[in-house]
Amino acid sequence: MSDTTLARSAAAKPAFSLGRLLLEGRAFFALIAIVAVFSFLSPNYFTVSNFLIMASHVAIYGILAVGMLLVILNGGIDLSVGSILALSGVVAGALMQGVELPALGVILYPPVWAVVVLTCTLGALVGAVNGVLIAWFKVPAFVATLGVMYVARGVALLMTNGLTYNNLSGRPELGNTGFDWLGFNRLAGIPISVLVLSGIAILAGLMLSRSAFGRWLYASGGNERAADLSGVPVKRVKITVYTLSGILSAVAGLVLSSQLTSAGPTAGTTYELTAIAAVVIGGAALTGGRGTVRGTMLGAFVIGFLSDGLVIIGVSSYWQTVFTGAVIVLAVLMNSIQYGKGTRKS
Amino acid sequence: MSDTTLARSAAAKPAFSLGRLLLEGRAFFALIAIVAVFSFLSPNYFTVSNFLIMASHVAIYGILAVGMLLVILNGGIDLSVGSILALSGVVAGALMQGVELPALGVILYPPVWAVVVLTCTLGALVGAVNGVLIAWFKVPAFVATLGVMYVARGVALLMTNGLTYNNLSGRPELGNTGFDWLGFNRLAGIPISVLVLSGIAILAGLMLSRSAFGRWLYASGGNERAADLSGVPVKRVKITVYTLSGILSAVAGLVLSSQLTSAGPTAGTTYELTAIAAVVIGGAALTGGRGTVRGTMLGAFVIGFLSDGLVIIGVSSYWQTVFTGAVIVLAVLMNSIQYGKGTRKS
Amino acid sequence: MSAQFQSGARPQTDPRLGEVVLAARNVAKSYGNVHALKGVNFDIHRGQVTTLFGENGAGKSTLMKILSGVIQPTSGEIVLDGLPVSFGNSTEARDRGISIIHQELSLAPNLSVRDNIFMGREIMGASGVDFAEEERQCRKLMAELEEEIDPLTPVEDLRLGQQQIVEIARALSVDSRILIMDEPTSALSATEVEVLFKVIRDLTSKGVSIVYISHHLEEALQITDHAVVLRDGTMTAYAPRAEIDLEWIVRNMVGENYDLGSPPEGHALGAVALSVRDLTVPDPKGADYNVVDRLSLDIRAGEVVCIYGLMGAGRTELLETVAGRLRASGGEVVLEGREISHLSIAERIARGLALVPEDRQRDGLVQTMSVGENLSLASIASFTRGLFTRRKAERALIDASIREVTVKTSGPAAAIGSLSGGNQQKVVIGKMLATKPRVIMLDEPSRGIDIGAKAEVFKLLAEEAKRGLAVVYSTSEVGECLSIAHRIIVMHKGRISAEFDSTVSKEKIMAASGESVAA
Amino acid sequence: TDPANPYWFTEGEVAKATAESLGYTANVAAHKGDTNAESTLIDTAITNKSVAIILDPANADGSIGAVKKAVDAGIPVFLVNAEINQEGLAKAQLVSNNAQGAALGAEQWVSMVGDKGNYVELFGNPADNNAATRSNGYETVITQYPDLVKAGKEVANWDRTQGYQKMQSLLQANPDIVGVISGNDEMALGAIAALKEAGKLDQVKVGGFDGSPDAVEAVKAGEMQYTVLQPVAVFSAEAVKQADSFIKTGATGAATEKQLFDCLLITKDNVDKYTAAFTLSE
Ligand SMILES: Nc1ncnc2c1ncn2[C@@H]1O[C@H](COP(=O)(O)OP(=O)(O)OP(=O)(O)O)[C@@H](O)[C@H]1O
Ligand SMILES: Nc1ncnc2c1ncn2[C@@H]1O[C@H](COP(=O)(O)OP(=O)(O)OP(=O)(O)O)[C@@H](O)[C@H]1O
Ligand SMILES: [Mg+2]
Ligand SMILES: [Mg+2]
Repeated sequence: MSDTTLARSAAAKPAFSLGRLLLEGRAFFALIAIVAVFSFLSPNYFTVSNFLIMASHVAIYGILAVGMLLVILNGGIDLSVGSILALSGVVAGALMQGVELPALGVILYPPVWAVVVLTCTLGALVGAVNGVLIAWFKVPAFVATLGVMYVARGVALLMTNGLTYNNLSGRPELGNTGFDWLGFNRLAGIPISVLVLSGIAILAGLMLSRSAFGRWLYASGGNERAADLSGVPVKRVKITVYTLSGILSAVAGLVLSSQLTSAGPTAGTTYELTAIAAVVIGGAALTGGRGTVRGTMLGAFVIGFLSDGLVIIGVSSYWQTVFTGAVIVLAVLMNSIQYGKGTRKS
Repeated sequence: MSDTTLARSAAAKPAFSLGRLLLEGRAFFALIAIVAVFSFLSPNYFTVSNFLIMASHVAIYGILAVGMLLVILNGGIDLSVGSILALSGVVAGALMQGVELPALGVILYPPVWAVVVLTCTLGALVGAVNGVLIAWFKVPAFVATLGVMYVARGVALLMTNGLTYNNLSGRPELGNTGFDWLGFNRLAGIPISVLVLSGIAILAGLMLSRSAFGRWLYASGGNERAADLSGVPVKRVKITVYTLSGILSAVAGLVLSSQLTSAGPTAGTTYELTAIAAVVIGGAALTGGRGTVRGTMLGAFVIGFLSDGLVIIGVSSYWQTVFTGAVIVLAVLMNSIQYGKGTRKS
Repeated sequence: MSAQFQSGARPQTDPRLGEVVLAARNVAKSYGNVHALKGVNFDIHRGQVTTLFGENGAGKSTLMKILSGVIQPTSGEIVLDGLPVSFGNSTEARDRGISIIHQELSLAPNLSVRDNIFMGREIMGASGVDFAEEERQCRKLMAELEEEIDPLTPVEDLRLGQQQIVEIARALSVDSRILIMDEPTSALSATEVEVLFKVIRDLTSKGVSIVYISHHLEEALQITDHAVVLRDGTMTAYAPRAEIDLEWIVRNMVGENYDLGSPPEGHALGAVALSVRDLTVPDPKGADYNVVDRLSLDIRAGEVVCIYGLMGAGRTELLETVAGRLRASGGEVVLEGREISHLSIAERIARGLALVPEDRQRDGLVQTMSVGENLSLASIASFTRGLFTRRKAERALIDASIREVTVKTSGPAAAIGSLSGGNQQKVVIGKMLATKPRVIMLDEPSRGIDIGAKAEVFKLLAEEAKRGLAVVYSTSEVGECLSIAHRIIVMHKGRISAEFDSTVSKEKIMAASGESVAA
Repeated sequence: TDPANPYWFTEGEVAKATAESLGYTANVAAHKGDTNAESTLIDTAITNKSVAIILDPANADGSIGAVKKAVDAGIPVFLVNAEINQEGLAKAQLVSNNAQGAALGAEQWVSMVGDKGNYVELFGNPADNNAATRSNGYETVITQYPDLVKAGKEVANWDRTQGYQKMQSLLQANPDIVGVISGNDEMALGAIAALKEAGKLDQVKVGGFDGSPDAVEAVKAGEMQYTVLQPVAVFSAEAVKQADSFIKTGATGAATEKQLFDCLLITKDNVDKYTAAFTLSE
């Protein structure tokens, strides 16, 4: 008896980190391959400035993907992220234009920090609606978030009457400047959006690996009934992940509209697919319970570096579509071929 | 494990047919409600001609949704249906324009039946690629079909250079007329596309309820390992469902381009979401193993009748978006509220 | 003297028996028109082991779920320390010191052993979860259970028995006053059961009260202080340890005596039906040893062969390889004279080779399908004509199966999840028997089924053997080896370590398996 | 078309306002560039027994079927903004003269960028004829200056975010460009955001197309050099008037089916005359 398990556990220990690398290998190798190929094809690709620019593009998808990862770990899916992004951008835009209080006859210009807080609160609320529909009313996640996706988009359109808020820089005399800081500035040469992404990724990583909430999330994604019986507050976990996903979508919306210094109601269309793709390329299973922030980040970078690279080397846009699809499949395929049996579960 | 499914089954026996109605009830009642509301709001809604027109719109989504149902019953998902639809339309368009054989210096004008067969074969091939990636190479369905979605779309764009094939009616002197028959004609007053949908739905329904393949499909969607050990050829089933979904997407592509008498490479964008929504509203579980053709048809009609109704009563397009989302959630929500615990699984 | 009770009557409690800490009073539970419990009184005594016996579907698990707050009774009340209480969920019950080991495993397969044990009760340190402390406690628990399971192994990589150990360890890790064990040993071998019993004795001496459910009657008798028999949702008998024996339990449980049978006789064994030659199977998880090691075995038509072995002996891998689920790295499998190594599972089934898998939840049942659909799943071809299945033929096949393996169900349309554990097991057996196999392999077929059903299953197999069916079954209970098997094979580390005929003693079998003959 | 773009939004609003002032009930719906959605909308218009349809076709080829259907149902169709590749179906096709506008824009662009250097082009949705028409118009003018080299051309689907991201990548590949010419204003505004971010806005000149309010603001601010105003407000109102005239008299009052409306240039000099969305008061 003893020797059977011993052998296994003995082997398990040393191969631990290597095993993880291999599991996330597909995304990692795909990323290396992408960087190598494009660097070879274009002298402009392998430069610090390009990597920073690309990273700032990845930031948007990356932030969404972190939220999506939480939801997917929980065994759900969130189709509404793109819409929440747009809605948040639009609301931030509206707030920057000033809130008219007809009762008092004054126009309020909230300072930027207030705009950020309000917008994130909005994202959290919309996310919580998703969560409540799914956890309490047992609406399948796909349906609930699809519905909210339409509703949020519609509200964004209604709010702006289809138009785009253009001037988000604020005015010094109103004390609400600084909105473009998020998208434009750099700290130590690194775009703020990239720093925001890193911060979020690190926080999410810590949360998943170190906190009780992280354990609950993996547990309820792996076997909800078992988690429930063990006293994990599965409903609360569910509502929380959708809320977090909503907040992160709002953050992405703020970053995007700050980058563009404008906010339109159609921003972020189909970003949910990109975010999901990043999560899945990063090795997470759509059935829940499996996935890491590291993998998701790799997945987001694979997608972002690939699409930017194709633009830089000047591939025609149709071919870009074809290549994107092919690389997505290949990135995941590599894994299946190389580590065959190891991936049964995903 | 036992207590999850229980409450349902206890009731299942005596209330068998009633139980099924209730399970699909959400979609059914939603449909009734939609028809009632719009008939009340517009005198033009509740007319035979309008129902036929609306049904012919539903046909496209409905055909896709049947294919999607098969895939979802198998526990997968097919994001590539919209792209396959576009690719098939474009290929059909190209074939109708004539195939130049440079070697022989002649232009071949295949007759319409040959075009239909070739196009469906193409759909089947693309679908089979999905199936092989998923069944043999163990690429998660979401990733495989996402990749194929991009590739197929890209190929369609490349083939046409972004443009649209216009003249699909064929020319009598070339013997290839009749393409618009599918989309334009009526038999006994019923549009051909509706008949095609009915035919497909009935065949799929029979296949699911009466054939060995149907049983295999439900079994491998419910528990693949158990199905495998019971002698179900799970890989073959998987490849077959994706192939069928590909064929049905091609059929939808043919119907659509025949309705429009033109075929463009950007047709069918985001139709996959609509098809999935129809399936899920119809009571199927995204985890596989549960769902019926009847439910899916109801789901497709709910979506179609709703969106047409909103246009007919002249709701602004922003509100249309909001309503669509709200109704999708409500349709599913009704069920959860009324029949509470029964829906744990989905 | 044993006492017999009318339905709903209260057991007499002898003051000697110790104080009642938790009790059910007139508890009833209905699911629609299924009455799982019909007014049961049940007492748990401080520091003692109360064993609950009953056929499959008698309501044992239901009662335990009610006592531990997992489900709520339709009527009746629960009394804790003399005061009525009601638990909204299992966490509330756990907070009051009641914990339960579920019959069906409830572990998250994606998490490690450590994380599963502390699921929902994480130990918090200064910077988040204190993994080091959790791991330390986890190792201690494993040491207590004498298991070498690394706390960091994902649960999905563990064998079923090991998973059950984790489940036990989790319940032990909560310092509870009342511990309910619903068939904790169904996947354990004798050695591990011994260890568990040691732990239980230790706990009772500390004043912990135990409820124990098992279909291994002899085993349960070793540990019990009180026995309660449940039948069709009512309590039919109660007696303290001194007054019960095997015969008493069986009489009260099934109302008649039982016998696991003897090897079928009076028919000549036929030609070799299944022949395994030098079969070698590498470890499916990639370790560098062979789980089945150049094993050869012949089974003749009409013969019943039992494979005994400890957990990890490689029985499951052997049977799964023969069935076609796993790939062998060497050797051949010959079915009725034809080499079948290259065939798929489906083709092997069509040729008459069927496997009843070990883990019914994972490999046996399709949870989304009804009882009937599960029963007919493996033999669809037999009622398909042309393109379509024939309803009548299917219905006949299902009805026959339900009768043959005596599944207790409200009907073929019932959801599979509504059956009691043992009845689910019978469905899996019935499904494979319905394929009319020439050779049937059953991996631990008696797991979780009651003594009556076990006898019926063995009787059925014996009868089929008389008609020429070759039967191979594996078991971890020595007693079952000595029932209908003509031949007993003992496996150890992937090889056959001994072969006996049906006259061998239990001790010899256990010795050959590498098991200490302690009990 | 997509009402989330100010251009199409104005188109719909103006038509609606004109129709209502003429005493009709108007129903505005969007097909978002999807020919199937367009065909569905036509069907509902037929169901609603509309007296006339003003359509901005989704696709030069793809929309023919839909128009045919409406015409077969006896409803006159008036096309605005984009053409279909078949004459004799619609009662009128009122479009802005994209070729003229493109030439106008390109000339202005060259005069501001100078006659040598690298530049990039942002291209609209390839399924839309106007994308190609404008691009060809630019090409014709700019190729007359051999020292102006097109360093890149990217499809940004009329979209601001895509314009922004594509521009950033293009800047990486071609850090030395002097100008950007864009198929519409939204993409140009995205490009401007990217240039601002890179701190290159003062050395790179950007030209747009459409004359949207946002672009006009940008012209005012000196960030965009010019935009080509499409007289969308004019021709949508005109289309409704012709429809009205057709309903009442059986004739549109216009000489030909295809009617081209010339585009106007908005630069810093005349930007003050831009009084309402897409309207340049003379
Ligand atoms: N020689 C060996 N050394 C180490 N580990 C072994 C060895 N042989 C087998 N094992 C382990 O034991 C497992 C075999 O378990 P298996 O389930 O086949 O045994 P079994 O006899 O069917 O036991 P049971 O059914 O009672 O759990 C393998 O997965 C492997 O991890
Ligand atoms: N959720 C449920 N819905 C319907 N019937 C149920 C449900 N749970 C249990 N039952 C029924 O209640 C009865 C008692 O089941 P229970 O699981 O308590 O049996 P058990 O005594 O534990 O049997 P076993 O020994 O097989 O585990 C069975 O007839 C079962 O079918
Ligand atoms: Mg039980
Ligand atoms: Mg085993």
